[in-house]
Amino acid sequence: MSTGHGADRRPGPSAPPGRRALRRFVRRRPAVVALVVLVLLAAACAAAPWLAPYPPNRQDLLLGPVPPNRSHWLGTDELGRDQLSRILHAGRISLSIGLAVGALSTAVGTAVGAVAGYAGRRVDQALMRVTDLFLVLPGIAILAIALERLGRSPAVIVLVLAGLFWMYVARVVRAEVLSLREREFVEAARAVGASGTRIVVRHLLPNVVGVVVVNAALAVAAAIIAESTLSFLGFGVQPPATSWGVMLADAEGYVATPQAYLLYGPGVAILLTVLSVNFVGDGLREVFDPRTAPR
Amino acid sequence: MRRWTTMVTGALVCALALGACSSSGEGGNGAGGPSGPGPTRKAAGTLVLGAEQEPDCADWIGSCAGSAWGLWTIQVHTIPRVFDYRKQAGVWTEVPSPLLAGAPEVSERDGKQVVTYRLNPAARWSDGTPITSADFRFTWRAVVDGEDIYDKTGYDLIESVDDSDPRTVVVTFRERYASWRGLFAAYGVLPRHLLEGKDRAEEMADGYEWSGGPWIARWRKGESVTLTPNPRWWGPPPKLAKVVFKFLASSAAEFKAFESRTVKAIYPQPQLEVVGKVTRRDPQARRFVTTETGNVEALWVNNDRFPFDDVRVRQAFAYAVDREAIVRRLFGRLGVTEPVHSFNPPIQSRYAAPAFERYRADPRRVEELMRAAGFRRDGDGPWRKDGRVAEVVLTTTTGNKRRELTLQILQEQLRRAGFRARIGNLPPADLFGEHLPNGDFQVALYAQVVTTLDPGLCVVFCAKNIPGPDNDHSGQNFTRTRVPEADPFLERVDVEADEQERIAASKRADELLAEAMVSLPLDPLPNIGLWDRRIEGPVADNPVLGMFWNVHEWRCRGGRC
Amino acid sequence: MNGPAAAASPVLRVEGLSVVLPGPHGPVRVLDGVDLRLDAGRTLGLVGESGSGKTTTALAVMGLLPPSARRTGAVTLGGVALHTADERTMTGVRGRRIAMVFQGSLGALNPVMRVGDQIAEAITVHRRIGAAELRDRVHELLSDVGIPDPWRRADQYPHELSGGMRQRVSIAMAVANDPEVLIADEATTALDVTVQAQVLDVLRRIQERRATAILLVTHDLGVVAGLADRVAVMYAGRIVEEGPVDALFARPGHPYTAALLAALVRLDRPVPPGTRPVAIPGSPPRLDEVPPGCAFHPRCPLALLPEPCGRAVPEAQVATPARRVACHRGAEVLSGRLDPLPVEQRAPVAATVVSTARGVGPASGPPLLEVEGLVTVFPVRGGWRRRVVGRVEAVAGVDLALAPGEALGVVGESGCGKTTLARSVLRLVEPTSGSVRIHGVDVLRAERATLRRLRRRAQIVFQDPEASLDPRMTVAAIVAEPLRIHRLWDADAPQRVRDLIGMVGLDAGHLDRYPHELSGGQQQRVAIARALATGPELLVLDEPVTALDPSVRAGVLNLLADLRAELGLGYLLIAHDLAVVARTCDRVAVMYLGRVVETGPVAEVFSTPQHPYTQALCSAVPVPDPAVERTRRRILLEGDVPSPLDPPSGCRFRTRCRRADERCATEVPVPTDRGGGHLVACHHPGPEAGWGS
Amino acid sequence: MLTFVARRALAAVPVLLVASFLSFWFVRVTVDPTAKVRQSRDPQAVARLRERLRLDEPVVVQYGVWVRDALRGDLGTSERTGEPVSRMLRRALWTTTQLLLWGTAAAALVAVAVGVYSALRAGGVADHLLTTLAFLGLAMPPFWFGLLAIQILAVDLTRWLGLSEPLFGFVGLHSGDGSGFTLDYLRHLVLPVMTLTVGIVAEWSRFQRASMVEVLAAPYIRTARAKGVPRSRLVVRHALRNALLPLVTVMALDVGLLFGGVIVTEQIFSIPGMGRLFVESLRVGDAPVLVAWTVVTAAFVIAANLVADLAYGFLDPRVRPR
Repeated sequence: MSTGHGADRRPGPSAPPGRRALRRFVRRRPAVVALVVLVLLAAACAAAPWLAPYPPNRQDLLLGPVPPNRSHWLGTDELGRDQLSRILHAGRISLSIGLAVGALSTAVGTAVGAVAGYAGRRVDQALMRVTDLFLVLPGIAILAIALERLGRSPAVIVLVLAGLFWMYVARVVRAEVLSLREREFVEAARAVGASGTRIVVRHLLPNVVGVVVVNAALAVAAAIIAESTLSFLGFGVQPPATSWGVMLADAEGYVATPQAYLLYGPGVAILLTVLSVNFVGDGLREVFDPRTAPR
Repeated sequence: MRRWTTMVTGALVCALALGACSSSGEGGNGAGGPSGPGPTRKAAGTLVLGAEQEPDCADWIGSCAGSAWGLWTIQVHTIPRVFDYRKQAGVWTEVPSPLLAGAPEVSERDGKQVVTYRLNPAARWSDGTPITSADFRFTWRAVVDGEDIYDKTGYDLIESVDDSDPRTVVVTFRERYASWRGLFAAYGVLPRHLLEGKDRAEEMADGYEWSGGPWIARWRKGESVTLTPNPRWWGPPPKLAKVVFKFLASSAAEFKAFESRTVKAIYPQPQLEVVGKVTRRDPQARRFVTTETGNVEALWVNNDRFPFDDVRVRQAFAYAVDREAIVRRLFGRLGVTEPVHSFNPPIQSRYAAPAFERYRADPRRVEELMRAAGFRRDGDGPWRKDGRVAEVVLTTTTGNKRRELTLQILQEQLRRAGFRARIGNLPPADLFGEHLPNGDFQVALYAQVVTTLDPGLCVVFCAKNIPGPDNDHSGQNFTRTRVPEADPFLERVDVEADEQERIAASKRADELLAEAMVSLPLDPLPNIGLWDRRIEGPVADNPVLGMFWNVHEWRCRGGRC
Repeated sequence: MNGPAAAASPVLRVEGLSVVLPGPHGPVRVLDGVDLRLDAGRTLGLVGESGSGKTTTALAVMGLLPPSARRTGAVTLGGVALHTADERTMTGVRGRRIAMVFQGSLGALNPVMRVGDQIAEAITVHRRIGAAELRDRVHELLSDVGIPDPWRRADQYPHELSGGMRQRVSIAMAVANDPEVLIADEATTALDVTVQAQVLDVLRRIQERRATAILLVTHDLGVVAGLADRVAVMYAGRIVEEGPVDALFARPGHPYTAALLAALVRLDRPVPPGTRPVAIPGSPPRLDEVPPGCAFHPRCPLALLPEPCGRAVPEAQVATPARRVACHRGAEVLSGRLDPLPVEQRAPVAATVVSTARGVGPASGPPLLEVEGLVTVFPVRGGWRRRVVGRVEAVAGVDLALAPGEALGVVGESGCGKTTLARSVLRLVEPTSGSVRIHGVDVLRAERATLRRLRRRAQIVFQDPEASLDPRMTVAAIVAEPLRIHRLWDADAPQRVRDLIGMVGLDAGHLDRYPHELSGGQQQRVAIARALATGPELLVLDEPVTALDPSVRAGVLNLLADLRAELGLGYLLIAHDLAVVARTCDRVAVMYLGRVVETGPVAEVFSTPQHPYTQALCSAVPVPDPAVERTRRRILLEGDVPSPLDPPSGCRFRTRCRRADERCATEVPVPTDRGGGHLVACHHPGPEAGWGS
Repeated sequence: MLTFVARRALAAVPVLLVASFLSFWFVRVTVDPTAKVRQSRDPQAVARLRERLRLDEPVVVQYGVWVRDALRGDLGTSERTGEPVSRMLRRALWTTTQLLLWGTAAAALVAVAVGVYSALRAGGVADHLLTTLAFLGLAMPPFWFGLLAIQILAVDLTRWLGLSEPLFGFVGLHSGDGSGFTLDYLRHLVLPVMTLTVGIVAEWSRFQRASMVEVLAAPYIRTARAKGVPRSRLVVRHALRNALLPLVTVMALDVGLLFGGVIVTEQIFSIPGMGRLFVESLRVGDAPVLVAWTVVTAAFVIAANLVADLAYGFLDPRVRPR
């Protein structure tokens, strides 16, 4: 055939989209730095039982609050508990809440969004009405009522936070699916005889992975902030468990006192985590954004 | 019997409103004599003060009775009462207020107790109408006939109030009543001519414009209460043109507001970080810290629930807790180092025996008592009996950081002593509205706040006051305390007129309650006041009427605040 | 510059223009030593495929390159050096002395400004003018570009205008200050042929009236033929050939130009049976991967390798006084010693995949596809509850028949319903009424299982190859998917996938690729392979080459022709480009507003169209012969296609038809046979006087 | 246009009904409306309340009664203060509306300015700096920001400058018992508005930047440049208006989120608005207020979305109703 093979423009082995995305992500310096910070932070918290210099709840009432020193790098609190150890342990809860909320809200949101986007008018309208409804309800208030009334366990926090975040993912995924659905490869699959399930699972979902991942990252960040805000309002996890938000809320009154050092640790931990997650999310967004994707 | 209820109600409302409950002390400094217009000086300057909470409403005998901040910001300044509270010879005592022309007389007529109040002829409402015995009578009927009255105790024992002489009030009781001093004091006297035939609760709930005190109060919901001098006030006129109480929503803001002098004085809850701030050096600030309060913060133990249904376990619990360490940690920097040892608060100290002094941390005693009670323990593990673990759920109100920290200390101390301790905090409404009345708790940490000098613990420790069908589930003995030996003494305190007998009965009751370790008193919850040094006048604590009760005698140096 | 010693003075002169843009892998030279010369009042056609650098050239002249671009070389406008001018000066020059019209997409006009204001702005930014005078001027300009009712139109927003209308507004804006030079960058690309003809006509009139010099940038050689005086052809950032339009069309000097010209179809002459378009192998290079030496050498049939074509960049050679060719063998070609057209080579199609090979051409017997009275109605939603507020009859009663092995083309302008027809036939959209039978099996009433079986026998290829391939699947997975869906995946299947890939002219090396790693032509071949996987008898081809570069189209069309011959496939080919249908199909159906107005053998319909619409359509297609194009009479249609929401009564074409009378308004014309299966649905059929050659 | 507004408003009614039912139901199952009364020593009080609220009947019936009363303007009586809930809400809503209006206005102004500036300097030092600030703003727990702002801008600044009154107020919206629109009021607005909007300023400025960058690359901008429109006019007349369109939608969606911020802000700054009303009511389990609060808030958010829809229609001729 005359026009046979086009010139092969890239002689190297071709990379699957995932690897390609990774390669492009790696080119974004701030995102990579943020990812490293995040991984280190998470690892430190995960390894808290081995890494922390003291048990997180060991009290030393005689010692009381002392500023950072050689044996307590971040000082101790009113009960003489080592701040560093507590921050590491609290991170386990904060990060778990963040990750769980991210995962849960993303899962629900993706499922709802994908179904709404693909199933068509009636289902779509019904699901979107529900989504709108959740968007209209005063989130933090519902959350506070729930925590106040259902108990303040991390599980309830996660459930309710996820219940308040999934709509954003659902909307984005729906919009993405709606636009993908109009793409001809979906029509091609239908023309070939593919079932609805196959189209959703094999064609639509793999293509919304990008926005889903980005939104999951943002949900994690938002959840950590929301958890700290709830703690400030007095709806944090129950002692002796603690989270960064609870620690920060506990230290709230120490601004401009000799114990102000109590504020820095958890505050910086939250700031650093959320900042990193946002940077990573931003990096991912640009990696997955079709507009910035060179052919 | 009645004061306690008032107090308990006060405690509830107070705790409900998030707070440690303080109520005030130290009339000290020989503040204001009873009456007589002094040399009139032109009132000048506006003083802005910080109020930590906003009262829910201003219906002082109804749904908002006992609201501490309501009392401190509005009630004391506008409602005439028969007694003021002063420290005399080191003891807090009632003294006749400017409403009276002299001390009331107690007598007996036909075997009935009669109290006669002679009114100050100058006493009048802000509209010029004199305050008369009819107002007393009206107040009595309002309490007794009212629908949503929180506490009718005492008033329901009054047989009649004779208002035939406008200047003389003759109150006749059906039976003997030792705590008569609280009548027309905590509730004060209401203006008949303004309220009769109207819905009192409705008229007063959102504030009122009349006054029988030195100030007229204007309440702007959510923002402030403004006091302006009552032109008809018959006592020494206020020295300030205006006093504003700003409502502060958070204690962090409260201190910053004082630090920046947005407000010139605060009366904060003794939170932990407060301690640090109070003890900081600020040359422009003056302060007091007093343990002579009407407060008792305690670990209230449910005597009905395993494992504390056994007196030995309760005692072991008391020996497991290092109260001194807790108090030192919490309040040490304020100079408070000793726990309280009675359920009678410091202002009623003459009725109190230091009965709980015996309970000092002692692992050996814990061991002995627990084993005696049939508990066993493997190494560092928890105590067990018949397969059941000695588990304790510690409860306090959510949102109070100091109490939450206290529970964390306790948790650690109990763990070491072999009790498995969990923290399960509850919103105030749930704790006081549901869990305590239903006995659905094990150990609760909260404060009882007393706003009278009369003792009386029967309401919270007498067996007959355990909530149940007999008292329409309205009893206040939440701890389900049953110490039959103590009940007669507790009851006697409520009715005994003879002071010495009363003191003896009260102390005996204390001993018996401590022996049974019905609950464990912890600390007196010190009262703290901070004010700018430019404020001149008798600024001090008053454990009954609060720090601001005599603000009409305050002024600012150079007229500028 | 080695240009000819022309008498006219150049109004715009571009010398040695190079542009370097930053790219992800380092700087990319997108323009390399471009020389151009535009004489006053004349038209220069700048022709090239996507990515050849023609638009960059236009932007570089205007000084509108992104700030990150580095530009070298000289641009002189009427004696003023633009390449050294600062932004302030350029702002004063742009729109006043040199103006530009862009591709007429909706986005080219500010969506939130009234068009009148946008035109007015073009004037007010350059001079002070009274309000009344300004208004008059705007209306005058709108009338000049042929917009009826300018007073009303000036107050409308861009989205309220049709594409042709918007392009006229753009032109009005550009000529508002009577510039010396007007650059028209793909100004007619997105438009239908009939509208394109109108807009080109406007440009022609403007030039006549104002003596504006026009730089006509386009990928379509046909457009250039009628309008340009000179033509420059670009390839990979360089000018490869330049010369007077007649000479260049008559005798191209560069193999690339020659191939482009050869790929064009002239509707005014019947396509000789058995001829194939000449296909250039491969596809245009990406600018960051331009081959060394002559950029065209990998695709060039004349390339001398390795020397000199693979090594040395050919200099522009002045062949005749007016012509330049940048080719190592240009002189040989121009002198006629060398034929620039490549020799046809064809690999045999692996026919083993489809078991039954059938004969070529229409066969007798039961029809493969029968469409009767097909109607597809779309609800139009609007209002706050997205309620149905109207209905569009996209397909309004269409009858078609297709014999096995036959190729039927459906042509028509955008919005005529041809794509809906294609999808309705395969029930990708749900038709409203009528019937579709494939081999006698009713598609529209088929159960799910029957439909699945039908989908093995009838397949579709879409317009946009990139969009029609799942970006997250490899080529192998894409081609294999139909086999998996239809449970045909067995031990032989991998081999079958390889065969299919070979059949469409790709090799096994492509199997592991992802779609984005392939060129457009390769992607479309993958899509064809997928369509062939289940061994269908009917292929619906929906604009199969529209999205491809002109030099790539021929290859795909040839492939389709070959496959039909080898496999005996029936084609239902949808196209707006009459040439594609003329090349590929046996019969053609012309659609207008959801109805078929004329159908018959391709040669007959295109050479002697009977329906006025078909005549206008054919007339609007530019003839790639400058001599003919300049002189021939065009049938220009008035106005735009009416809204399909509210189609005209009777004959739907009557509102634009010069033959229309009362009967046309009341009576729907019935197709009548004009002989030889040539059906025309018109009350006044017949050839147009003066049409044809 | 008027019918369009009316229709949109009408369309919001079912959403509001369902939202209010959900709120009602949620508060009913979580908050015991008799909690406070149960502390009273009057055993009949609980029974009376149960009867009045029809607590023994299905939630739907209770809701029906509530809606009926609500339509008459009776949202019940607060368990805490005994005041009519409608009066409390009106007072609080007015205060909060001030905060929200000022907050939205200030945030929009700052965000648009920052976003446009960043977009015009995309990739430059200033852009990077502003981006970093935006990220910090997004990562900052808002209460934390508010407390620091008070400490630094009110307390410390006052001391350093030796002022007798803080430069910026942080207790309520007026000092003393002042009122009205005064300089004092503005000084009190600064810090709460900053705290309330730190997150959305960051978010909106990022959004505005992205939208502006996209618009600047749009073909019609090139068209405008080609006709010689100077840069300043290009940015203001052509780019900005188009770039603002998507922001309007985002802003409307965020008003709902702002209500969360109001809770924190009002708590920190002792502002007697909806946020504090909520916190106080929740602490004592004041069910009537909580029910009405969630419903009113939902209505507010719906109204905000409606306004945004209308604004969008007004700004964008493409979706303008005819």
